Amino acid sequence: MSFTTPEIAWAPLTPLLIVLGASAVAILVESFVRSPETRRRTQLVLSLVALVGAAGAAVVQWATLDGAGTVVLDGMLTVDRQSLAWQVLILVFGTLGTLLFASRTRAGEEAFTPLGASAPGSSDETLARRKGLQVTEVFPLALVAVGGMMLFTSVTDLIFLFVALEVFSLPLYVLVALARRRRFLSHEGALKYFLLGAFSSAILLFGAAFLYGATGSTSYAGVAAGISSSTGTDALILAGAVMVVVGLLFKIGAVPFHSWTPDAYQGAPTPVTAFMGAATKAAATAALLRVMYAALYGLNWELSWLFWVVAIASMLLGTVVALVQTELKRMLAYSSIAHAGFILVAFAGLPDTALSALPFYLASYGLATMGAFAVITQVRERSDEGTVLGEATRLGQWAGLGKRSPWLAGAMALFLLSFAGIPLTAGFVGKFVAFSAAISSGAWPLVLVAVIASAAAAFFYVRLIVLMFLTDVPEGQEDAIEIDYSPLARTVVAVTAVLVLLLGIVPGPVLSAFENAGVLLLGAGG
Amino acid sequence: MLDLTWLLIAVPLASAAFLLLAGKRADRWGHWVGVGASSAAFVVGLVALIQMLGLDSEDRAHAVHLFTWIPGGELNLDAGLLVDPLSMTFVMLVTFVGTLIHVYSVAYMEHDASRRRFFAYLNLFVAAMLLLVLADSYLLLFVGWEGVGLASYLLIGFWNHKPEYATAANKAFVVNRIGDIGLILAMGLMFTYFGALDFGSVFAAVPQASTAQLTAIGLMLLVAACGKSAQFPLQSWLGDAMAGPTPVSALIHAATMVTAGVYLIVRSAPIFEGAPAAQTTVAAIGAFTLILGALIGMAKDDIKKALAASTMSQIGYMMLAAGLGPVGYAFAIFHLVTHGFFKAGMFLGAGSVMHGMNDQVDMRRFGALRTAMVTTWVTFGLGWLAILGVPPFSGFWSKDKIIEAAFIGDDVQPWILGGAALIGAGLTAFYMSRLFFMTFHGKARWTDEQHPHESPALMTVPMIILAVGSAFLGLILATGDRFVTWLEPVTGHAEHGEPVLPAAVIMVATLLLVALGAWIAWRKYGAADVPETAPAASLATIAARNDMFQDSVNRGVFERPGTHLTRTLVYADAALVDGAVDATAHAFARTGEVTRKTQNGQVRSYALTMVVGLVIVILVVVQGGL
Amino acid sequence: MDPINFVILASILFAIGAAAVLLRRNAIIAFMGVELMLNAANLALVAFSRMHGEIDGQIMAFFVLTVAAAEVVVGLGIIIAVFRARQTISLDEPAELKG
Amino acid sequence: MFPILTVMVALPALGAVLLWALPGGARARAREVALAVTAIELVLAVVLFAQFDMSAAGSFQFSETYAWIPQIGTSWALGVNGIGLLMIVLSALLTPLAILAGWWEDKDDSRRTHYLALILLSEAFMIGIFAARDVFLFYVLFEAMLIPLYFLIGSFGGAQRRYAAVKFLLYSLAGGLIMLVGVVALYFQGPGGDQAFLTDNLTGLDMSTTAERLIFLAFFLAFAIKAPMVPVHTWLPTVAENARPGTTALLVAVLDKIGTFGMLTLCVALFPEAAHWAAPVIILFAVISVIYGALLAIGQKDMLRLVAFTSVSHFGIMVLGIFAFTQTSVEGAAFYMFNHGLSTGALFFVVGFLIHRYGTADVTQYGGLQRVVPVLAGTFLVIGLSALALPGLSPFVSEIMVLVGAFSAAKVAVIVSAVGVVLAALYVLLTYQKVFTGPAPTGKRAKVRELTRRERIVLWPLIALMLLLGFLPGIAIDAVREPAHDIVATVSSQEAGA
Repeated sequence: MSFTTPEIAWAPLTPLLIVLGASAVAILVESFVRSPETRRRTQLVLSLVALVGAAGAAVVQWATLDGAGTVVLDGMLTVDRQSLAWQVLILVFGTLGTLLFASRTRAGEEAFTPLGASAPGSSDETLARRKGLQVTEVFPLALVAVGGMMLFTSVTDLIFLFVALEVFSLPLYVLVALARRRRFLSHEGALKYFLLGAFSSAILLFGAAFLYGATGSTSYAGVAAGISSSTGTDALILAGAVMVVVGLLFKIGAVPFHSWTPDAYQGAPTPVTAFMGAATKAAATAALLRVMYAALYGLNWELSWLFWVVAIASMLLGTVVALVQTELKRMLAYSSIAHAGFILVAFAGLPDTALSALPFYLASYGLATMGAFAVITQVRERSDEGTVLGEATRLGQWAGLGKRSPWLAGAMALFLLSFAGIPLTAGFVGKFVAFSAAISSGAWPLVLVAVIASAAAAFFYVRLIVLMFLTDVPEGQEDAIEIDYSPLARTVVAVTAVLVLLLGIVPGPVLSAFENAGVLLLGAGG
Repeated sequence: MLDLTWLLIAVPLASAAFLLLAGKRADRWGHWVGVGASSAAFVVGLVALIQMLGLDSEDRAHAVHLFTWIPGGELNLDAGLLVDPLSMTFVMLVTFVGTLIHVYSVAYMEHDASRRRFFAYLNLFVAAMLLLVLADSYLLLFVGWEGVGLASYLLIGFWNHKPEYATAANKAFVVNRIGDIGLILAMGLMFTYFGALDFGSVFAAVPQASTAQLTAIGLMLLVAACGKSAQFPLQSWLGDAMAGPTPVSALIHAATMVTAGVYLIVRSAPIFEGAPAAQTTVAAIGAFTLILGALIGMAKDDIKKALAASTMSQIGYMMLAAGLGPVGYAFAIFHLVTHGFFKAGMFLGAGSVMHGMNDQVDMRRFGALRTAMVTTWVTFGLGWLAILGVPPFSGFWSKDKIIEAAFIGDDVQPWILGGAALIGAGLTAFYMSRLFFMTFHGKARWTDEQHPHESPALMTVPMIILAVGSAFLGLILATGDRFVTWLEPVTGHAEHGEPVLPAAVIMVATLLLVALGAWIAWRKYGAADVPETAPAASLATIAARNDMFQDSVNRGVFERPGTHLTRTLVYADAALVDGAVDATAHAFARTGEVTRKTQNGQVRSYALTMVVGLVIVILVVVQGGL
Repeated sequence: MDPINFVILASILFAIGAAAVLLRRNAIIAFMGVELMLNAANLALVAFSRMHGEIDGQIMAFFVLTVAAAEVVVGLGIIIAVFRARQTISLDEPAELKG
Repeated sequence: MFPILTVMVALPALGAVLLWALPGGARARAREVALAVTAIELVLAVVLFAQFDMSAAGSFQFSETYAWIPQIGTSWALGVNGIGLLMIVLSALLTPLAILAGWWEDKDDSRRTHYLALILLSEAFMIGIFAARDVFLFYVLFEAMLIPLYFLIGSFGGAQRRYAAVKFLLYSLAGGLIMLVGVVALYFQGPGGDQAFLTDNLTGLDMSTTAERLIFLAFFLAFAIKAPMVPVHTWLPTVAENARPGTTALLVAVLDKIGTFGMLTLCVALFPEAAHWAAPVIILFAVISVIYGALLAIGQKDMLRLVAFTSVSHFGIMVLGIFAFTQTSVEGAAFYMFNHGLSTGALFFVVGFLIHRYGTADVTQYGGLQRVVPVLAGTFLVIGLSALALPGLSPFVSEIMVLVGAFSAAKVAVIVSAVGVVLAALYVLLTYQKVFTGPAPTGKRAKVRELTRRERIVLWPLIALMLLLGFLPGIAIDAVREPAHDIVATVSSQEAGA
């Protein structure tokens, strides 16, 4: 048995390597830099440099891409414009998320507990805070998650898919548990997220095993070949395909695999919610796209009803339950479930156009999500004694925000309008291209359901706008809310707001970029 | 001057606009501007008339092009005037009687703070009425038609601080609008069948049209005419319209506007010629209304309402005549003109009485006024003789001809129409005599505060002029069939059929009936004492006093169901239509409330959801795939 | 022995693991159910590897083992944190996030 | 060529930005600024009208086309035919009047500035919509306009204004989003490419019957909601009742015309077969709207709701005219769109003035005002008479054109609609009676202010214009004749083909 050194094309992996390498460095930093303040600054700078550098590298890759793309690591990874587009997107979300992680500036006002392992209110924690300990492991964790997600968008092998999934999920589970305030909720969210996440990973893995068993290959190309060559339809293939898809639908947050979403969104520290909401959905969509187009395209007919049913269920459930929410983060979580439905609308029928429509949709959705949660980090409650507490996430607390802080409220309104898909925001163009994709494959009834859901969904987005702009601050509650002013978070709000507007008014360049990305190297169909 | 006939409309219109916009500073002299405008119109009309008389009869129709009105692709319509003997007749009637009434009003409205506005409305009316009769197309006619309706509305409601007067004004407008539907639909039919709305094109296209088409148009025109001319079943507004100041009643609701329906029918003669059924309906409506009006007139104690009922009845005569075809057109218009004089005169007389009696209108509180107001008595008396049809006064010449014409025809029709006209003459004699005797003869039944006195010259002079007209106009115009010949270019030459009874018999019978009616009235109301309050009466009298329960019928058939319908709809709109919207919203919310229960916080049930979902999906996919 | 039996066994194990997650209130046991599911997948991979007569599946099993180990670390960490805060590891207890 | 339409869209938008940018102190002058901007806009509109070549009113003039998002086939394409021209003139005319009408509405400078900026923004959107020659652009503006309107309704007005705003928004969005499905579907029927959404490229498409009908319905529903037709009208009374009269005036007089405008220029022009197919049912609903709206108007106590319902009735007439597809009825409908703007705009303004005096829209609280404020009474009456289409005023010409013109195509519909003529008299005159007739008010209510000069400047030009167009309607009909002809020709070619 001879051993051949695998040929690895390193260059296309540069962005990925930068991020993963930086995460390794960050762990070292975590171990060896003693001063909390220095450590925090170092971590932040390192993360930003890595993420921005990786994004730059990805753009360079894009520009210098040889033909349609490169297959790396013996078919495990494929770097083409599609994956680069997603990687850039995830890097953008990562960068913005990192800024949010670092945003709390007032001493002791960070979102994360300094000592994740300690019990809330315990003497350990009090001590840690008195010592000025600051949590800095969130930065390496985030870097690992970003790396995992980037990997996730590019993998073309089922086992690697599982590995990438775990690589980005595990840090997220930890991040969710790290909220400084409302630790119980944070723990609870993390526990649920973790348990269900692991559960769904197992399902995905088992499905992968079935596909391997039925086709004798774990690479997408091999699976696709196996599917097309199998005479009749193999139950093993079908069961395996469904399980893989279900594992990914879990990450997208589609009904009935959505249950973790509201709890994790609400429990997690808001910066984590922002990052997770935007990036996970994008990564999972990218992975689902590639699995469907590169591996399971032959099962299009068999699986399309699944997308129809799940899409409709997600849109309706997400919308109607969001209607009755009074907790802001939870409302946005249900809104994200509805958006998962919209994503699947574009999927149904697997039209070519979905390959360029979905990156745009996720870009618009992700930016608005980042922005909205960034705004939430800035609105804090205040106790009767005047101490600033956690974020004010009860809807009623936002009454009159337009008067307290017109710009912040205006930005929030913009994000909400984008969610609702009102023209001149990115969300509208996103909906337009997604619906176009669906209609091009004949799924117009699905689109009809989608627009009805959108119209109903507008109600709860608008309700918040009503509260912010058309309702006065309740009598005697003038001091109950503190508007935080964190330059980093404000930067995130400003950048996302501008991008949401730009993508809504002049989406041309981005659209055409994604149009270029709409071709898969090694696509099984289309 | 014929080309300047647009001045007839423009001058009063400008005056109306001026008076409305001038404001308080014109209060002192504004009414003279109104009188001046009306007189100016009369002068223009008179000059035009003289000029027209100088022309050969076939050249007397003169078209005046004003401007391009509607330049639609298919509906192309110019605003233009048609000056011919028919319209000229109306011009003279309207401007002459109108001017007299303007003058009368100067005194009558002297103490009203809003006299300027009153004259503005009167001018507006004159302009609109002249537009109505001069228009050369149905659409332009409609402008005048609605214009007079508006003026009528404004003037009936002139004292609208009394709520019932405001209601009367509304009623007049709304009932007229019901008639307007007829005119609108008639225009729709004409445009559909003929592609035009101007008289020239429509009449030119008539020969090619089917009888059914013409009948439809004719009936729709009749609906319009019924509304404006207070013919059955749209007569209910006229009595209430007496809420307006008396000069208004004289001008609009006796002499001119209410006769516009007759004008419309006569003007549309070519259409009716092709639609015998429509024509018969016109006549039947006329006959019915003339009896109905007479019966109502017999029971009324309010002098103005009795006169209004009489107007209705007299217009019934005109309608009847107009429905007889070419035979009757000229007589219809003839009677219209004479009626314009004597009825206006009587209304002015009534106004004079009210003026002297502190606005009392109940005839049971009058009596023996002949001594207190001699001029009024004499002038009113001449009008009375005229309407009775006593030779040689005006009414005799016109009404007798109509009765005679009504007896022309085949089958039972002449007997019914003629009989109605004949009986109507008797009834007219009774109720008009009753009115006359109750007011001017018998014992004085005045209350203590009333000191009847004659009206000032500004009021009596117009009354005298109209009385002279009432006395002699018929004779003048009837001599040598002058009026019939004058109208012949418009109405066409009519071959006189023979009445089913000899003309002499008809005339004698008429006169006998008239004498009988007057005699009964004298016995009951002249010679005998008239109770000061209305005595209990038979059912028939009660019905007549209540306008044959027309208001009750309207209320029962339209108003109440309408109110209920409106209320129901308002409720339904809120509860059902809007309710459905709210219900949808609530349904969404309730679904949300129910659905959120599935998110129960228990991680194991979440996992169960996933597993169940997964199993179902696998089963379906695998089953479907195999 | 026919490798397909191993696949059937793997499926049974997978189902048992899933049942453990669904039925057991103890977080650690539920978590062990998940691990059992992963190992069921491993068994399937190895069995299929054997069926196809190549070693890809077996290599993958190693990957899975590694990942599972990492998962255990994270999972236990979270469970311990919950325990410290609440003094219980019942899955039914933390149920404040709902609706 | 000077891009006058783009300038006309941009000017009010920039005006709005300018207002928002005004520092606190300068906000006291916000009204003057807004008025100046809209006055310039009006001048531009007059220039537009003067420069418009009436002999070619059927074709788009002042056309501008710039690439916007070529990736999805849409361009910034503006241009007006006769109908669009009239609508733009109407928008430019009513906006400054609305500003004048609400001159004293706000005590607070900052609030007022917001209000005016939103008004200006709405104007920009309206003009953009009426000038859009690209379906996507039309749609984007159509939907985006909801936002300033939403704030106009929700921030400024009566007690239930928030409810009204949300209702308005959800109604409009529901229609708009279904239209979006139609827009997307239309794209796939069209030629595609960089200018896929240009109306020129979408006219006369060879679509399958089913596709055409479905897309038509998607478009129509949105427009039916906008031009409130029964049974999707209930947002309008709520909004009218709660929004400011000035806002409602703009909303009903101009913005709702987008509904009928869209029916004319998109529904019928792009989907003639489907329009022809749907016409009987649409006419049925139009007639129901005419009668239903009028009956409900009669039953209202709140004058603003009343006027709203009269509009439902009037929109029914317009829709009847459009879908009767005769030259005269379509001309009449298009002309009516303009006239109804003048008439209803004036009606809302004058009702607003009454409310300003009495503090209530409840008609039963009024009475006998004619004795106190005769000029106001007279002005109200004339405006009311325009609403019942009295001859001499321009709404009459258009209404009669619709009724007479539609008769050949839809006899029963016209006959039933004619009943609306009577009902119109009832709702107008009963209102006049309740407010102005009867015994003169006493006490505090006797001291009602007569129509002020500013109020006359708002109302009288509208009356003058209605009178002018009542006698010389050709000024406007010239603009709509050719477009109407094209529309009728397109549809009747379908009829011939069918």
